Amino acid sequence: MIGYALRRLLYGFLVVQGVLGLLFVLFFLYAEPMDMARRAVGEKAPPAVLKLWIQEHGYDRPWTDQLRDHYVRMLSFDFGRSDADEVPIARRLREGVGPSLSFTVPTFALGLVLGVALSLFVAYFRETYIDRTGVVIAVLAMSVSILLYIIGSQYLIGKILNWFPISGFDPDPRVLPRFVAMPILIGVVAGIGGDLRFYRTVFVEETSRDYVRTARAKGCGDGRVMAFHVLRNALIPILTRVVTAIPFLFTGSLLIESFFGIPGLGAVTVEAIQGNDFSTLRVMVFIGALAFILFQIVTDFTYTLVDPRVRLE
Amino acid sequence: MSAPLLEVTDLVTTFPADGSRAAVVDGVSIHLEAGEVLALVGESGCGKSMTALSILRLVPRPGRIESGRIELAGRDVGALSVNEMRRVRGAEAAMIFQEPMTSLNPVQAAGDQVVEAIRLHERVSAADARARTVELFERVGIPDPESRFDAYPHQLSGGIKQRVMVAMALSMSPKLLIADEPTTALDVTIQAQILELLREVRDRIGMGILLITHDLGVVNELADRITVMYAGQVAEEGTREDVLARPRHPYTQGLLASIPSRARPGEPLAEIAGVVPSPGRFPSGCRFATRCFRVIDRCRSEAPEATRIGEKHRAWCHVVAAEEGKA
Amino acid sequence: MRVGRRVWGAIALLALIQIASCTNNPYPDSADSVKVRYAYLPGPPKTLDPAVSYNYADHTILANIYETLLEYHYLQRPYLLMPGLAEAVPVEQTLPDGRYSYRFHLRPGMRFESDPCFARDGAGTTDREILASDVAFQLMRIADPETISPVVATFSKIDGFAEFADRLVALRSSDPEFGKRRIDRQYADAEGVEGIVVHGPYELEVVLHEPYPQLLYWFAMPFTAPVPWEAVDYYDGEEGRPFFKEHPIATGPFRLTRYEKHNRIVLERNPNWYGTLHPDWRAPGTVYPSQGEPGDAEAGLLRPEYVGKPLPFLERIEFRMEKENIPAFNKFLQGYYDASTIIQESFDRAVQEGRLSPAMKARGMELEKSVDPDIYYIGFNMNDPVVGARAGDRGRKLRQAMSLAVDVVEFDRVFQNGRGVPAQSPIPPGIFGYDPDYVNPFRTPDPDRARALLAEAGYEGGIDPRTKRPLRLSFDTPDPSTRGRLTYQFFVDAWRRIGLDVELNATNYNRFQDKVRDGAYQIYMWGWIADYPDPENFLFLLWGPNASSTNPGAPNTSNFVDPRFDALFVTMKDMPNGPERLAKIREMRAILQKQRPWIELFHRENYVLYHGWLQNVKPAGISLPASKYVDVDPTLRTERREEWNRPIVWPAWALLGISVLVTIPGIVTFFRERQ
Amino acid sequence: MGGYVVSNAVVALLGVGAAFTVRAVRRSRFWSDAARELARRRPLALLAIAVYVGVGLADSVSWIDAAGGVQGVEAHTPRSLIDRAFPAGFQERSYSAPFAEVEFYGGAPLEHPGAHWFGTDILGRDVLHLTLKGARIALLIGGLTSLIVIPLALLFGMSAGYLGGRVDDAVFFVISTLASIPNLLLLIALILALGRGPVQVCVAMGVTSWVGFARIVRGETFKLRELDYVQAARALGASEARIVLRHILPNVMHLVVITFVLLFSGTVLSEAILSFLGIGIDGSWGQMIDQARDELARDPIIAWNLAAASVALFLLILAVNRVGDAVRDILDPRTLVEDL
Repeated sequence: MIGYALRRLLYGFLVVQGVLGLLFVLFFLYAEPMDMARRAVGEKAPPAVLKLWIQEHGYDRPWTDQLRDHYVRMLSFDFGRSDADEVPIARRLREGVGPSLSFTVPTFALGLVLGVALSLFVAYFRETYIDRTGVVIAVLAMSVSILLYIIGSQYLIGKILNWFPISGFDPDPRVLPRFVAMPILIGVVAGIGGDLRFYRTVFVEETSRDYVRTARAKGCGDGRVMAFHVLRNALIPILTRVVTAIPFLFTGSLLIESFFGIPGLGAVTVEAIQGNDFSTLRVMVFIGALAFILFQIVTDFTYTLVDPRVRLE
Repeated sequence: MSAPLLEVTDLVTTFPADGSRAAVVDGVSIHLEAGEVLALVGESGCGKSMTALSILRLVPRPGRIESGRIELAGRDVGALSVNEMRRVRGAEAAMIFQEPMTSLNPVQAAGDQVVEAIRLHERVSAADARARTVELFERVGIPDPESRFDAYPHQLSGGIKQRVMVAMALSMSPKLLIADEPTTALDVTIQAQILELLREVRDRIGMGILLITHDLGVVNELADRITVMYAGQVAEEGTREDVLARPRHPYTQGLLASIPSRARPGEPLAEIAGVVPSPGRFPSGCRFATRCFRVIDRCRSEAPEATRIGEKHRAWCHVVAAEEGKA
Repeated sequence: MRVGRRVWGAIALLALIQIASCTNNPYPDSADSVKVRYAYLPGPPKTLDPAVSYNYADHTILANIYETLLEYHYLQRPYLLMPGLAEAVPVEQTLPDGRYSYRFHLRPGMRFESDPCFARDGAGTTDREILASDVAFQLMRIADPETISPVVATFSKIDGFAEFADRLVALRSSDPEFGKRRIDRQYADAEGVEGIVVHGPYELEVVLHEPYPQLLYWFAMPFTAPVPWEAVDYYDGEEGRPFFKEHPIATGPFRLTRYEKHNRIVLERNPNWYGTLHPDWRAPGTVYPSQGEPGDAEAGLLRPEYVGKPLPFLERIEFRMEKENIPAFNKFLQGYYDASTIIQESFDRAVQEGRLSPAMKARGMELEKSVDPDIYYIGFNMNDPVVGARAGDRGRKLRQAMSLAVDVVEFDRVFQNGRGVPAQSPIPPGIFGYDPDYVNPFRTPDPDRARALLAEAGYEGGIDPRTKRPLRLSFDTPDPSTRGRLTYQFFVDAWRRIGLDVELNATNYNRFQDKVRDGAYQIYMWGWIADYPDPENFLFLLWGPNASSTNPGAPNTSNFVDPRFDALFVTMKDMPNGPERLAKIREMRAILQKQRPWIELFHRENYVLYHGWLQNVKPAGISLPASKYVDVDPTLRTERREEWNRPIVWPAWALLGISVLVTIPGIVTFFRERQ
Repeated sequence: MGGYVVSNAVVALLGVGAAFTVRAVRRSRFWSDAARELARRRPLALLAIAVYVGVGLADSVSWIDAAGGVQGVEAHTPRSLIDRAFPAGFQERSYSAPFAEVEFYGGAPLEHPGAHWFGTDILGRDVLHLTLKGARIALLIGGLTSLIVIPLALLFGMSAGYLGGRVDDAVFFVISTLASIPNLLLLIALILALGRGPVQVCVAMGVTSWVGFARIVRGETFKLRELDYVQAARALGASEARIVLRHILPNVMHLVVITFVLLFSGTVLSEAILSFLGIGIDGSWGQMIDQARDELARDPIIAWNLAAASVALFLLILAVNRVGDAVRDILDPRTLVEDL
């Protein structure tokens, strides 16, 4: 077991190297230091000032030095400061991760519980009205662009029903639910379609297995058969889908955060890309890659917990 | 004579087929006493498994029990509510299946699956349930039951798994045990041990066993009475000797003739021509008419009634009726 | 199905809690009695360092925190300078050696906001008096290359400004330790700037080697506000301390008390403001003006309960971030923002034929119109062989034809609902040199004359004789957003109608600037907002020496070089406003009219919609510490919010009805199918 | 200039390809049964897709002429069949409601009163015309992106799954690296490197989304390789390439079809978000939606722009998803559970 973990960690380390290298190439493929300086200092700054900025940030050094420095700093977790506004990136992440998690985690949890429960319900009633209607509603929910969900909900719930503020954010727990209610609703509705169809297929497959008949023959109620026996056997595909979504909880959602005014990390990557802010971008990508690798290993380990037949050789 | 352990009269179970519903089990009646083994015999697809499943109301969707009365120890199963039926399964009547490899929950320890069967019906502490399970494992002949308790299905052999199924079935000492092809998937040596186990269950515990099989060898070993089914209906029933020694229904005779051990060396194996008609497209009259070597006109137009041949021996065949002079 | 029931129960419970506590008021602790102003910003301020900040959004905050030596009169138009921290508006003196000097006298006894940076080396007090040396320090900060201030070029007109910067760089590079010493000592060791002389604690003299009367306007902008060296030195972002650019030290009516840059910024009344410390002075910037522009009285801007009263009226200003303008405008309509620039889409709901719509009037809203001192134009690259000067008369006629094809009134009607003044020349209304009666013949649309001119230029029906196909031109724009593309498509369609095939390539801002720098463009579109109210700040965009092809980054993007125009510009730029200066401007205008380097489009008209509970609102194009003049009636606001936010509930019942209809058959199947 | 010639050629190519596939399907019983079953289950969805494809193809065939009284630049620009279905100069001054006689703002009479079934947008362009032209872009985005993703994923996935060992590690390395780069960065970098046209955007979207499918193919190939019939083929001396092509590829085809459907709706939907970021494709429904989203804030609301584009997008995605569902049930044997 430990050998496997070490091998995967080493492997992950290699991938992170690859990611940082590819990121370096891609970024400097489309942005030159002059653009970055102009973005940071301001459009009207004279060329001399821009050159000074480039020197200070070391983007005038030969690319080999820059690449080495890029690797060293990232691997020593020295995130440094953003090119755009010199704010320490670690502080920006700390400030932004809370608001992002405040709506992505509930959306993820609610979406998971609702998705699994509804799929079990629909899979149990396979080929009946419940099944057919459930799948049609799922496909309907999937086919709508999230932009329309946002506009529609702000119009209907924010403006006509006036139940929740149209946008805004306040970390105070007494008030927070009011601000994150709509983003969560949208997140769940937009995601439930895809989840329902995926989980339903997995559960339908499992309900046809013989052990389900044994369980019912020994007196298990339908609820227990579905929620315990079938669900436990379907955990591997579910886990694969669920665990790969976890890293994205931290980066929040660009659209929801910009329309609902949530000061999370949703826009950080996009703003870094459009604002030619290389130092922030490489931190976001570095953390993203690390999370991706770690969670992949976590997924493998959860397989062993969930299914005795799986051994990590 | 007290009421029989199991009384099934005119059971009809249907499945959707090309638009309408076809009767996979079409008016089957059987009965079983405590301490007796009734073998339900027939080619695969004749509805014997569906009959068994109907008794425990386990017919998978989109199948449905259309009509007929099922009495288990004097209780009308059809009238039970969902919850009452749930309490009957495992406690009053239990069932074991053909494929031990897949019938156990792969992600649950073998012992836990039996403990669950106990705790579904009785409030008992985990420790007591565990002790009873280990004791059950011993009774069904599982070597080193303590360590086998925590083993997962994929770590056990086919034979052991079938014994776990039997242990699970016996956990609440039900009155009726339905064994659906219990030995088919096992190799011969293990088969004998499982049959021996079932014989013990009948003799020492006095349970009634409904044995579903297409293997006439197993029937010969264990069955007290035999009911032969064809295309969803009962063709002939009687004691083991009646049916094996003095078969009267052409289908039963054809069936017995095709047992390899009865073939004379050098000659081709006997077989019944044609194929079992699929549900929904049954011919009118006697369903065996298209393949029967003693078919007469009446067979093609009129469904045969039961003709009593012996005290427990009956056959549904116009030719037999004629022979018995009761045409 | 036990699982289903438990899950449904949990969800219903959660929904109930939300519904019960639901109100759509985004402000939890909106204590109704306190005079708070609620406003929003399109995004987080880039920087609050007065030496660096150069955009309108940041200035709405900065102008209230940093007091300047001079400031604009709140109501007078055209804009009038009046004394702020300085006792009087200086007059330009010519020194014996021919240099030009301005002397400022600060009012004694004014203090900075109290802040821990003052008490650092045990000085005991947590604030300090504002001295002339603080103004000098700020000017030197602009010169200091490390500040990277965007206005270095403007202030290089001060004697010794650039030399000071060179000395500083030399000292820093020669001795790495030098850079770590106290900032004011670094400036002192670099012997300061020759043209910035501090005569005693309250007197400052600024000496220039060339005439630049517009310098005074810069002393009404945060660039030149006094800044304590202690703060710049202490707030360096180390050991968890914020940067100076995130921790301003207030000299103005408000101070920054909460700075969550991406979510919420709060300004509160500054107890150390000179208007509060010395109400007896009744300095012009500390009391509500008693007279203004004709029409201000009728507009309710000179109400007796405010005229002459001490400022500021507000206790607190709350800024929120609103990236998207629809949610912002809707929250304004719900009463959760006191004022809103009308987003173009909701315009017709708010304004019809330039006046407030009855529905809005009934809600007690007010509309304040003002023309911004800006110009939006389509420019030709005069170096281009087809559209530029090198194409001689053919090029000029082509430019004139394209100018005649563009109907700005129609553009205004479609994209800005008639909100914007069609421009006849680069100079906007409210700036000296603007002539309301001047009608530029090439700016009144005339497609037929345009086609005629095209024929004269050799492009009969728009066909390029060389390729036998419509003349293909490229139109570069900086804004790739879908909204932007629509506006540019309008002009492309206009030129298509006279036969020209103009290809639109919208790229992001950087690519656009690279193209401008490399001269790889034919037609472009841009705008310019006035730094200060003077015609020079507009005509310099077409001044030959400013051509961007000769010196990169210079503002004359059209590379328009006309000797006659340049000569007129040089003489006009330093003349005082008078008939002579007007005559020179008219001559320059005639040249532009004929040569057509630009197609002048419009001067934006700024409509600010605000609620009845917000008093004394007068929008100003240029940055102005307006918040100290504004007042709020909190009780009226709370009433209105209640009234306007009563939920309309029928859609909820309709949705509930539909979902019940869908689930009933489900429930039936549920009971029928259970085994 | 050559753009429209290429587009005509592609349409011809597609025609030939379609004929060839129909013949191939008719020949193989498995695929013709599947096709007949699909037609039985989802007639409506298939019809909808056929309409979209028809409109898309019609919009791709264009040539230059002055027919229909077109003058000025119009006469020199290629116009497609769809363009020709609308009269020349079919443009108003600005907004007008569907079937309106007068302009939406100001009430001035329209040049073509009552002729605009879906109304006109801010520039007075006919919304029905724009929506129809959007079909071609949507099909292009979905189709072209999938054409890039599927071969790439098959190549990498199958080679990794089948050969295993170092190849598997190498492919897995590429997959993990690409997967952890934010695909928006890849997109913007590729678009800025390749330029902004629709084909470039599709290439960029394709390169960033083949990773998921490659992983599925790898898993499936890994499983197939162990199955008995593959061992048997190897035992009979079949060459590795032959095994992969004859035995593994056909068994992965059902995955290919299912993923094509999921990928199609995914990419078309994500284009709307790209338009929000300003790097979408001109004339796409995503762009129409992004342009129109401010119009909801007006009073009275201008909804026909948003409605037309979003309904068109919604119906296509719904049809594709419905067909996808049916295809998966028909082709994927595991879910075809018959129990008696």
